[in-house]
Amino acid sequence: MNIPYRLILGIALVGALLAGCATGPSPAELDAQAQKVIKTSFRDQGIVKANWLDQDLGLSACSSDKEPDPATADRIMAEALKSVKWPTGGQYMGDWRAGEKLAQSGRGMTWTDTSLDPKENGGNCYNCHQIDNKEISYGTIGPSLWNYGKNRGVTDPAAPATAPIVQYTWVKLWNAKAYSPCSNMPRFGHKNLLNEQQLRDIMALLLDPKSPVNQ
Amino acid sequence: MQTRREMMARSAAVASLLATAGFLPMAARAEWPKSAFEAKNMADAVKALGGSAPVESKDVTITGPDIAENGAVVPVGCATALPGVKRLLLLVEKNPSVLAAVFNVTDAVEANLSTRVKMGQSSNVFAVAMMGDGKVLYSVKEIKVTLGGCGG
Amino acid sequence: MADPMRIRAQAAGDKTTVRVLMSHEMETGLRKDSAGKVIPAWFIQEVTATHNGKPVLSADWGPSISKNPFMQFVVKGAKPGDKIAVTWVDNKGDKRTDEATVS
Amino acid sequence: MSKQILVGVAALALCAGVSAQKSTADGIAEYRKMLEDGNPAELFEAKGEELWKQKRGPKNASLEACNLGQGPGVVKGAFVTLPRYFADTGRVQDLEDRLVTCMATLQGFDAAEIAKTPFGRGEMANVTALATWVAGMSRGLRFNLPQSNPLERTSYEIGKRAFFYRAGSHDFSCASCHSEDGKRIRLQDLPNLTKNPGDGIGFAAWPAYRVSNGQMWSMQLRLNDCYRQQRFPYPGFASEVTIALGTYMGVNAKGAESIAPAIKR
Repeated sequence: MNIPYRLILGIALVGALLAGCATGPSPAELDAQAQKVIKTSFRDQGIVKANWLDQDLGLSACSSDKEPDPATADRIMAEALKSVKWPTGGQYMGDWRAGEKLAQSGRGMTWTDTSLDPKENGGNCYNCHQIDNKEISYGTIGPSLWNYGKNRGVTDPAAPATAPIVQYTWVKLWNAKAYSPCSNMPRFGHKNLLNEQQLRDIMALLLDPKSPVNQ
Repeated sequence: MQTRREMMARSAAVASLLATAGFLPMAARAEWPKSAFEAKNMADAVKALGGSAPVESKDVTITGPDIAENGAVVPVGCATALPGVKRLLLLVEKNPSVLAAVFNVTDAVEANLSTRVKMGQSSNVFAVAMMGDGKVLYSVKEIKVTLGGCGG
Repeated sequence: MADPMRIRAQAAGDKTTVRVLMSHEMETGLRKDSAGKVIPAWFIQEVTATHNGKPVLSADWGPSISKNPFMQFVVKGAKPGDKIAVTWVDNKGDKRTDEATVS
Repeated sequence: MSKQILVGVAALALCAGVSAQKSTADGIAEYRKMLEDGNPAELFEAKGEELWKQKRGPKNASLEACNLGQGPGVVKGAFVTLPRYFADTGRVQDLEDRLVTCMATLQGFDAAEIAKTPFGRGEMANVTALATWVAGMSRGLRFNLPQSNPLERTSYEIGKRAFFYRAGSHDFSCASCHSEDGKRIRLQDLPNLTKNPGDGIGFAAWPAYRVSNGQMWSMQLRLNDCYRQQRFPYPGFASEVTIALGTYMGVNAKGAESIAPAIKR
């Protein structure tokens, strides 16, 4: 039986070999069929429209169990970084209390919601991250953000020395794909999921030395 | 195991049997104790049921999880090994309706009952035993209710 | 007509553990529907249990009992073949009785 | 977990966090254990069994001649082989889609009308109850979906591609939450559905009674609500994408023991 051997070889090398020993449709044909199935299986419902299925470069390149090639990855990150809007008047920090409320809320943008206004949305943060360690109900898809500012030595978010970490955090919230092409994190600023003030409030939750996150 | 059709046919017969037998607990209680279910704390609920001031006691046990993954269904139980218990109560301190259940027990059942309650938030949960001699004993347990799911 | 209960009555020695599941909304009267209208209270208020026709337990419930309620109790002296019947009555006057045989 | 412990060793504060977390996990495990005895799904199983045997619909017939893939009227063992290819309809069908086919052909119901009915209402609620009972009849059996028909293999491949398809306002795919071991959303463990997540986990646990809203959730409703929270548009009932995802997860679950209908947060 040399079929398993050929299969292993196919996986180890390239898709072309694998296609050579498959009996059904080729991977490319399956890709096309899958696209068609996805397009025909969904419909508009409430605020959510069927065209939400459309993908940009980053999404289509990150829609398999394989990483995009390095050139594509670089392009995704460069485009993401270019998309970032910096806060008006260089004001990065809001109210950590409002930030905590946003972090707790997973609401918004589903077909049972009624408004596309970011004011109606939560940040979903605790779904994936530990933040204030007093909240025991937190997810683990993303890294822990407990002591986020403290661990990075932020004692005064306005001090010039902390500018790089403050700006990095803003970019991460605005468009996380600037640093990781297939990041699981929603692009809160870029996709208008949260407005500038809401992003400031989450910035404060993470970076304000008075925030419970940094105690 | 009988089929449900049989069960349904029987239910009417059972109901009429209970009616003709003069179902004692129902007759004795007259009606649902509305004022007890409207009480805002344990002492008032017990008072509305004709009981004295409750005293904490190790002889009453309250069972339940330390943490509930969802407040909509929280398994709780109340029990006592003391003889002469007439009623067992379950109460959730921070619920709009504090009193959840009153169990009127007889000698034919153990003073050990379980059910499931809703909890709007983390709260103390009380098990109360109202005794034949007029004593009212209770025990308390804190149950934490966590936020679950994506929240969308 | 309300859906049937599920009653399991299992004897071990001279004790029979009875587990009852009831099909009921147990609406508190505090919730609102999507249009903002209060959903009226609708919950089981009284539960009674008999062993071979003899009343052994009664309960008064409030709206804090969970939807599709569960109740467990232990009947002394019940033997396999005995009948355990449970009846509930809700605040709208609907009622339902079901019976199980102790196994 | 081992990674967490390593980090914990490096920072005392985190170490304390890990042990606190462990007691939370224990508490939740205890809570789940307490709920197992007396799963309200039983109420729906009973209703489903009655619906299967009852003469209903325009043709006043029962579903007892329905072929779920194991021959007419054979219910036991059917659940752990679905979705599969059916020659009479010429397509791969999951349990609910197949039940609707039987309700249409045997009882004379309008399949398109049922598919349009919201979950929990009318005949759709009956489909869910039927699916709950049929699933329960395979309790303890192990998943073994057939992949001999080319359309079954295509369904798997399409399901896999749909699983990784990222879109919607939040850029999520099924894989965003379900492609790694040991992850959670809030306190809910997330099964890794790209492989066999184990006995009674993931595909081997649905239909399930949902404690949070007191509803019986079929696999179609489970997928529907996943897509809602994924911020995707609305997947049609038994649409090709939902059946392909069922095939993908079901084939991956090969050998896993079914505990459906389960009880879930």
